[in-house]
This record gives sequence, structure tokens and C-alpha cells, in this order.
Amino acid sequence: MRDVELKMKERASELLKSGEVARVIGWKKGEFYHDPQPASFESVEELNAFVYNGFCGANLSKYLIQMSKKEGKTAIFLKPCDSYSFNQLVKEHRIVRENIHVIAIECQGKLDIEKIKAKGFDFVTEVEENGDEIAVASLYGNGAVQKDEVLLGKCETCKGKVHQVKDEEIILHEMQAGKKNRFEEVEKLEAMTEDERFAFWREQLQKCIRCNACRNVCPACSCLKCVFDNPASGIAAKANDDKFEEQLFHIIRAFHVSGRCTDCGECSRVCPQNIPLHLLNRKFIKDIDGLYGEYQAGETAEGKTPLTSYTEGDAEPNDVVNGEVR
Amino acid sequence: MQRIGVFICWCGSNIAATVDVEKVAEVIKSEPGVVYSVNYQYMCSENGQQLIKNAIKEHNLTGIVVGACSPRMHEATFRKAAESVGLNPYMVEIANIREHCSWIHKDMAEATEKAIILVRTAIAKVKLNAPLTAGESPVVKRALVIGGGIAGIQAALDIADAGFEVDIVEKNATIGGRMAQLDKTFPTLDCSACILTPKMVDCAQHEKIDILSYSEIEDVKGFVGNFSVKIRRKARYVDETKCTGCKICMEKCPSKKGLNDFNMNLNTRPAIHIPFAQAIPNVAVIDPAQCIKLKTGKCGICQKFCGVGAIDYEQKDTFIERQYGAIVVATGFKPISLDAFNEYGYTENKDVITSLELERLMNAAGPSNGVLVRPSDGQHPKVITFIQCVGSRDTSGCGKPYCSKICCMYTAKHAMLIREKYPDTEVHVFYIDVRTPGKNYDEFFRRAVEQYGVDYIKGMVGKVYNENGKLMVQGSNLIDNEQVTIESDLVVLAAAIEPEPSVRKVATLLTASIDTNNFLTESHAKLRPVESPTAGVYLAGVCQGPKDIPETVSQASACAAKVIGLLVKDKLKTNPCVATPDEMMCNGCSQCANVCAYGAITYVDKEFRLGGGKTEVRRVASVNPAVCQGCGACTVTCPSGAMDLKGFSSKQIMSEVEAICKM
Amino acid sequence: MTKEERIENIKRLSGTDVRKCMKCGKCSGRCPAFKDMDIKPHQFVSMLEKGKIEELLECKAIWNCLSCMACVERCPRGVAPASVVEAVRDTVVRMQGKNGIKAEDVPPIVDELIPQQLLVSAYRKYNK
Amino acid sequence: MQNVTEKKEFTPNIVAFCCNWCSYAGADLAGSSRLSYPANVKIIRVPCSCRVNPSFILKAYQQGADGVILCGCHPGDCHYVTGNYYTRRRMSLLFSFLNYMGIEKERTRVEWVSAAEGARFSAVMNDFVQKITELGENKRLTDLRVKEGE
Repeated sequence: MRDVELKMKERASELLKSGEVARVIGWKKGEFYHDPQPASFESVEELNAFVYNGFCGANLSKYLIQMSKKEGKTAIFLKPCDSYSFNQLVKEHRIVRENIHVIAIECQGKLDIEKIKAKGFDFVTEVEENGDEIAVASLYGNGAVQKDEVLLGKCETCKGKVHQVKDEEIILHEMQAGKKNRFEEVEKLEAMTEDERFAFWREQLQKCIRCNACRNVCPACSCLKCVFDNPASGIAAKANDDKFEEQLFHIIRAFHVSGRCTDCGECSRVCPQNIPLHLLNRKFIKDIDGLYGEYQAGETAEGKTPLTSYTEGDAEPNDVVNGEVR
Repeated sequence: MQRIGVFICWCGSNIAATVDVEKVAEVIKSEPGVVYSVNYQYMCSENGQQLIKNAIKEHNLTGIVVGACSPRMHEATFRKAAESVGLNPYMVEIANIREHCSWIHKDMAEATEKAIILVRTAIAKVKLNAPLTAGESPVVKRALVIGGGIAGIQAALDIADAGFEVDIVEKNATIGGRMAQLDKTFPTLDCSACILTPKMVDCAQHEKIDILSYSEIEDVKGFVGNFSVKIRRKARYVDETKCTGCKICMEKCPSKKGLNDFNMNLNTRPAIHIPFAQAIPNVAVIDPAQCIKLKTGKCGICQKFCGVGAIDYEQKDTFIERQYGAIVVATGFKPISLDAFNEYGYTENKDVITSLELERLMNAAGPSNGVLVRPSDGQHPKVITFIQCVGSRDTSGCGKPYCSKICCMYTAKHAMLIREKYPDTEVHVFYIDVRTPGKNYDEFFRRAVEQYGVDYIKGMVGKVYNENGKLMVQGSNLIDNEQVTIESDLVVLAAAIEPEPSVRKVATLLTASIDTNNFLTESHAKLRPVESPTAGVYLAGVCQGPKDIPETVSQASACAAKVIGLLVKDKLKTNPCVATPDEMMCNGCSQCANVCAYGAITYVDKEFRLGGGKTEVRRVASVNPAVCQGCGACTVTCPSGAMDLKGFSSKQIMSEVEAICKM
Repeated sequence: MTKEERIENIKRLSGTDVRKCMKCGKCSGRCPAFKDMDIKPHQFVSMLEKGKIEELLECKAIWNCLSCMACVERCPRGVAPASVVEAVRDTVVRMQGKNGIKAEDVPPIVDELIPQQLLVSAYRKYNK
Repeated sequence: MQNVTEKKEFTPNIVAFCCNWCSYAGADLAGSSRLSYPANVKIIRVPCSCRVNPSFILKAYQQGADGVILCGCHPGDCHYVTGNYYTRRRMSLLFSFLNYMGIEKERTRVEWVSAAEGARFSAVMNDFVQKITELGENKRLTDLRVKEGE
């Protein structure tokens, strides 16, 4: 990954120097090795802090909503999965395609620091990917872990390694798609009884502290002002002031992004309470695929979403819920 | 602070018998915001309305709730009353305590409790109502009539006589419709053609009427006052402007074996033909499925003989698009298929015919030149048996559940005419009931029995079978409690009628509602019987329900009156309950435009102040209030809730939900 | 069982709604055993509707009905006169006590030439 | 102190959203034909079924509704041409989703009722009330954080 990082830095520097772009969006060093932060670099000097490593899981596309409005062109590094979000934002007129230079970058799957910690490595100082194995250096010693065991949840079911949009690319090694079926967990829940499902989600959702991290990170939750902050909507609420609202919030949020969610998995990644929020969105994706044909949001930047189109022979809601249509 | 007045109507005993109206008015008095609450026998009456008006003035009301019948009934009445004393009409809400309460519940305590909840719900809504003002939209002073039968002809003539342009779109090659196929008409027995063809000619000669025959509507856009209709002019392979109707082509055409649909397929006609002698327009048409030239490329005889060069084998369907202010649907009917009624042997026996076929057999211009003969052997039938209600009033699934309305009368007519013309003929009629409401109708039927000696048998036929070349009609004689078998030469079935099937497509294009029997639904069975719930669409003839010629003509004229009433207006008030975006919330994501069926939403780049002297240009939705119909599809699609619907805002519905859920 | 209960019972047994009858007589018009029916198919329906069951319980028609179901097939209103006939017949049989025929007794007394329909019809009549 | 609490028969609270053009008119027809259905069904008029936001349905549950039924014109007959087609997709996904979260699948329903189907409206409501009565009170969309004994 080191070589990729160097190449990216070099390319960013070129673009800024030549004045082709006014800024580059990438990652900069965080407090620790394992928490690189999304950042906008406006000069070659600033690039000293530039990093790209196994912990750069963040989807940067959402930052473009603000950045692409600024004077001059913006360059952005997009991993394959981020490119879907990018297209979806273009489709919704949230970002201006012409103002953006997309650099497609290599991604070998990003890592979950919690999982690495659990393997006994605290205060990680560096990781290096060697195929299926990862060499970890930490303050408490060095060692190796199997990559499969420490991937971010969202990378375990990676949708693929093909960029849906790019102006240029920095891909030095072959990339591999995820091994897990992304609907496996959804199916497991579907196979449960209503009571079990209810118990599962009650357990999960009652952890919600309504920090809004999921909403803030979600590239589909790109509203200027959220419906939960809209007094005219009748559901405005700053926090979950009763037991109902945490459910309401997540149902409405999932419904609002249905047909638009690219399954980037950022919601679950950022949730401080580790609620598997992606399983909400994936249910919608699975149902849409089953009922209205395979649909991947962000595959293109044009066309209608499944919820803004219809066919005359669509399934009836009562039949769908009774399992007569799947 | 809102000052709400509540008015509870007794509707005579309609509400008051099951809802304790006094209690409702009393309980509601203590609702927050309610400053006046009263009950009265008939709120919609002059006095009731006056009571409302006085209260508005006296108590300085900012909004009112009327607990009465359905808003579909009197919402407009009460809105008008409020407006007359200066209260915005959209500050009126109706609590439907009749149709949705008193009429369906029997227990007084239960109904009263529900009425209170419904009134509270309306109060919750009205508190959030905002005064709305209707916009205006222009009216295109031209009407479209779909269907050129007697209904369409009458409607077109009446509208045109009032000075408005009318187009008649007729899918067949000529106007005239079913009435043109009939021989005589009841109850006066005048010849159908003699009264219809002058009207057809009037249409053709009327400077305001444009007949688009052999045409169908393809697409409809727009709304009342401003429809845009795409019309397909099917290729007739004959230049309408050149053809003189000389019929030499018909004589020379070598392909003469096409079934003559005008004569109910009882004889044949050439591939190029004029449907009947008085056709309007009197222009030939080529049946492409039958024409040798069009099928094989070889022939072209009609073109050779046509003196005016009207034949054009290359003709293609063309499309025209025209604007209309109003649309009359007059698509008519057809007899149902009798495939499911094998007990009557219609498909097996040539001499079992439908009444419409009999019309053609008795018509002087028909296949037998008006001489009544059996289709099988051309012999004059000596015993004729009529069977009524074939497929009508049938809930078994084979036929139609409704009464076709016209059969009793035309059967009496047929029986009478046959007995008159051929006194040696024996005529039997099997009936379940004879229904003859109408001026001079029962007298007409009685004449058939008393004067012409037609044998009416109360009972239905169980089967018709062939025995030694005779049709054996076996049925009940319920009066004598007998089973009878009548040896007949000809059996005539009064087949049920159903709306012309193409009406389904027309209804979809017009978004006009239609019932399970394919009859178009009127806006109100009694008070708005010729209007479709879709504004600007009017219904004439059997497309709305079974009816005879006098009724059809009356309904067509009623439609015309409605259309004229619309077209004389220069501008229409538009529905103010339209979608409206909150620009400060709008993302400009285009999702709302994707679901708008009317194309009412466009996007504009607008500059917004950000504070600190900075501005930002954003793409935001903009709704055309003249085009928006107020369905609300966009409001749900909008993720941020920026799009709301006036009169049915999210907050209003939410507070209704809240109020209605409180037990 | 009171008369009212018996009427209700016959209605229930028949499984048909006699009020749907529009008195067109098509059932009797089609009945192949019309001559042998002392009470005609349409009368079964109207007499049951009016509660005149004494005559029905004593009539011969319940034994002469062929159970051919033509009346059921032809009824435009979905009423089943034959089911009424059958319900009355069952009632009579039950009133007589258990002198009906049992399924296992059937084979010795039928011969191969008896038409299937007749067998089914007989079975309907006698096994209750 | 109350020793014996009499078991009151459960009467569910039902909210019906009806589109103005078909279902509300169908309900009117049920009324004018005197076709009864239980009084605990209460109707909210909306211009089109597509006006019904999932949040309205959830709000109803929050406020104590035991069942929510959404009625519109038959697909293809929508007064607004395509409104109910969107409703159909939205509600298919929403209902499936609610069930996925463990909400009883019978609790929410969509029915198409035309202006001419008064009898059907009444039959649908009777059936729905019966089903919800069998299903019992709505507890799942209100008490997510209520723990035992709370």
C-alpha cells in the first residue's frame, strides 16, 4: 500500500502545482496511525500530512457537496465503492461533475481497528498488507494477522473492485472482491420469527443515542436540512425523547435512502454503539432487487430510482408482506 | 390564536337519530380554540348557512368546522357561505359524521363518541389551515367528443350551435354508431335512419364541427380547460378530400368476401367499401386485412377505376395534436359475447340470432332487403321465439349483473313489427320481468300483447336444441307451473349490452374512473350524473350506464350544456391545494419531478443569502400551480420534507392522526 | 327441532342463498325430470324462502330429482335449487332415523351397467 | 384497591387513510348504502394514496393506533394517473421492512377500493378490524425501550 500512497501523493502534488485543481480531497494523518482523517489539501505543503493506508475506510464523496461549490476544480480520491456514492450524488444534482477530477484508487479492503485490537495489538504503529496476510507493528510488539479476520464489516461483503466513474486511476495491484454474500445476514434475520426479529432490533436500536453519526456520514443523507430538523414535517426531533422515536428515526432514515443507498456501509462503520445499521438498508436493497429487478444505486448518474418509477404489474403490498411475492 | 366555530348538523334524522348532536356540540365547546359550538337541523339549508355566516361575523371566527355529511357533498356549499362573509373558504373543514358515522353505526353512544373524535380531528386540522387563494388558468374554446354515435352527434351539435368548435373522433369509418344499424325505434316506431341521418348530415355541414372518422385518441395531457390530445388518424387508403362516394370501386373490387360488420356479419362486402348508403363522411375505406393489393401487392383495380385518384395504397397512420377545453366521452356499447351461453345454441344454430342481428334482417337496407327470412335457408319463419335477459341480471359469472334496460322495449317492438308485417307468424317471448318505465312505454308493451297477440311466457328458457331441423325451445311457464317446449323456426336472443371495450383505454388516458363493469363513473349519481369525477370530462350514452335512445340524447344534451357552461368562461379558477416547495429546505435532487405525472415541477437556480454578506446559488424545485393537480406524490418522495401540499400539509395530517388516535 | 329451526337447518344444509333467486324459472325450464317432479325446482327455492317446508318434506320430487345439477348449472343468480332438494331429502332421511344405506353395503347391490351418475345420485340420496 | 380487574374486550383503534376520489367516495357509498363496519375505524381524507407518508403511518402507531389501512383507487384507475403506482411500491417496501423489524405483518394493509365499491369498503373494514382484534394491541411500535416491569 505504501507504493500506492506515494503515487497518490505525487499525483496530488502535480495537480496542485500545475493549478489544474484548487484542492485535493484525501486523508491526512490522525492522532493515531489507525485513524486517518478525511481532509482537503490546498497546497503542496499541506500534502506532508497526506496518508493512504489500510485504515482509510471513510467514503469521501459526500465532502464534495460543499467542496464542489468552491472556486476552482476539486480532485478526489475514490475507492471503488465510493464511486457509487459519487454517481448517486451527481444524479441528484448535489455535486457538479464538471468541477471534479476523479482519481480512482486501489483498495484491498479496509481494516477494522477494533478487530485488530482484539487480536492483541494495541497502539498499532503500522500495518503492511501482504496478500491475505497483514503484518502489524504495535507498541506492544509485532506480528501477523489474517486479513479476512480484521476487515471492516463493509469490506467483507465488498461489492466489487470496479470504479463506476473515473478521470484517471492509480491502481498498482490487482484487487479482489469480497467473499461474503451481502444478503446473508439479512436472510438470517428474515428466517427468524417476528418475535425474534423484534427482539433483535429492540436490543440493537435501544442502544441508539441519537448522535446522528450515521446520518452525518451517509452520502445519501445529503439533505440541506434533515427532515428530522424540519418543523413542517411533523416528525422533527433533536433527540429520541421517547422510546418510539429511535425506531421512527431509523425506519424513516432507511426509507428515505431506499433506492438511493449504495450500500457503502459507512453508517455501521461510524456507529459508536455498533448497531448494524447497514442491515436496515440492505433489507430495502434486497427487496428492491427481488421485486423490481436488480438495481444498484450509483451504477450510473442517470435514470430514476426504483421508488420514483413503477410498472403496471408491480407486486401488491399485502402479497409482498405475506411472502406471496419474493 | 385561532377562533374556531363548530356547527353540528342533524341532517334531519339522518345524523340526529344515531348521533347525540347536542352532546357533540356541548363536548366540543370545551376544546381549546373553540369559541362557538352549535347544532342545527339542516346546516346546508338557507337558514343553516345564515347561522354559520352570522356566527362567523359575531364571533369573529378564524376557522370553522361543520360536522355534517361528506365533504364531497357540501364542502363547496359551506366554503361559499364562509367566503360570502369574508372568511377564506379554505378555513372551512368538514367532519363527515353522516356517511362515515351515523349511517353505518347503530349504537348511539358509539356513534356519538366517534362523531366527537371526527369533529376533534377536523378541529385539529383547521387550526393549521392557512387561507388559500385559487389561481386562474385559461380555457381553450374547443370541445372534443369521443364517439360519433347518436350521443356524440347530439352533444357535438348542441355545443357547436352555441358557437364553439367541436371535433368528433370516431373509430369507425363513419359516424352514426349503433343507432344507424337499427330498423325502427320504440315507442313511436319511426325509422331509425330517418331520424338519425339528418343529424349526421347536420354534423357534416356544420361549420363548427370537424368529423375525424376512422380515428382514435392516442394520448391525453393537460387538465380541465386545457387538454392536449393526440389523435391517430388511421390509414383508410382513400384520400378523404378526393373521394366522392361514387362507389365504382365497390363495384369493381374483386375481393368481395369480407364479412359485413355493419350488417352484423350476416352478409359480405368488398374490401373497399362505404359502410352504408348514408355514411358520413361518404368516403370509402379499405380493409387492409382483405385487400388483395395491400396483402400481395398485386391488383390495384380500384385505383384504376377511381375517377378522382382518391385511392392511395401508401397511406400511413398520421397523428394530429389538438387542444381542447372539455371532453365528452360517448363511446357507446356492444352486445356481449354469447360464448358462455351454450344452452341457447347461438354458436351452433344459424337460426339462433341476437336482437341486433334481427334489426339488420328487418331493415330495408339490410342483407335481406327488409324481408324477414331465416339465415339458414332464407325461408320465412313461422314461429319465432324471443328469449329475454340473455346474460343480463346474471351473477353467475357468465353474463352481467345489471339489467341492460333496453331489451324489454325492443323485444316488444320486434314482436309487434313482425306480427304487423307477417300476421301468420306466431311470436313467443320468454321473460323474467317486463320492465317498461318511461313515457308511453308500458302502453307500447301492452299493445304488443293486446293488439298484436304476442305470447308472453313468464319463465326462462332452459335449453334450445335442434330436432329434425326445428329449434326446440324448452322453458318454464311459471304462471301455469308447466314446462313448455316450443318448436320454433327462429330464436332471437336479447343479449346483454356492455360498454364498448375500448372505453377502458379511453378512461385510462383521461384518468376518468370506471367501474368493474367498464361503465364510466359519474361524479354523483343524482346531482352530477353527466360529469366524470375528472374535471372537464363529461359522459354521454351507454358508456355511463345502459340506456335507450331518448335517454342517451337527453344525456348528450345535458353534457353539451355542461360543456358550454365551461367553454364560455375565459378563465377557470384552479385548485389552490397544490404542492409547494420550501426553498430553504430543497436539495434540488429532482426526485419530486420524477414522480410528477403532470410535469408541474421544474428547477431553477436561485441565489440565497448565507449571512455575512455571502450568497449561494442553489438549484431548487418550482411548482407550476396551474398544472399541479395536488396529488402529493412529490411530498412523500422528498426526503427532507421540503415539498408540502397546501390544504393537506404534513403537519395538518399529522395533527389529524394525533387527534383521531385519541380514544 | 321447531319448524323455524328446521327451516334454518335446511337453508344451512343447502348452502345456497334462496333470497338471491329472481324467479326466472330457468331451473325448471331446464329440468329433465320436470314431469316427475310434483314440486318443481323453482318452487323448492321459493317455498323454502317462504318457509313452506311441510309440503316439501312430504313431496315425491325429492326422490325423483336426478341430481343432474342442470338447474344449478343454469341458474343466472348462483342459486342451487338441486342443493335445496338435497337438503330437504337429507332432512327427511334424518327424520326417518338411521335407515339409510351404508357405503360398504353398496357393492353387492349394484351391477356394472348402472351409470356412474345414478350411483352418485343414489349415494347422495341414501347414505345420510 | 382493585382486586379484580375485569377483562375488557379489546377494541382496536384503526386509522384508515382514504384517497379522496375512490376510497373516500367508496366509504361514502358504504355509508349511504348503510353498510356497517365497526365504529373504531376512523378515516382521514388525503387527496391520493400517494400523499401518505410512511411517517404518518408510524405517527398513528405512536399515538396508539392498533392498525393502519391505506386505501386508494385501483392501480390503473388513479385519479392522478400514476399516484397509486408509487404508493404500491412504497408500501410494499415499507411493510416488508416493518415486518423485518418484527412488526406484525397483518398490522398494516393496503386495499384498493373504487368509488363504486361501497360494499367492498365495508367488507374490507370488517375484515381488517377482525384481523387486528385477533392480533391484539399494538405494542411493538410504541414500547421499544420499555423493559420488563417498567
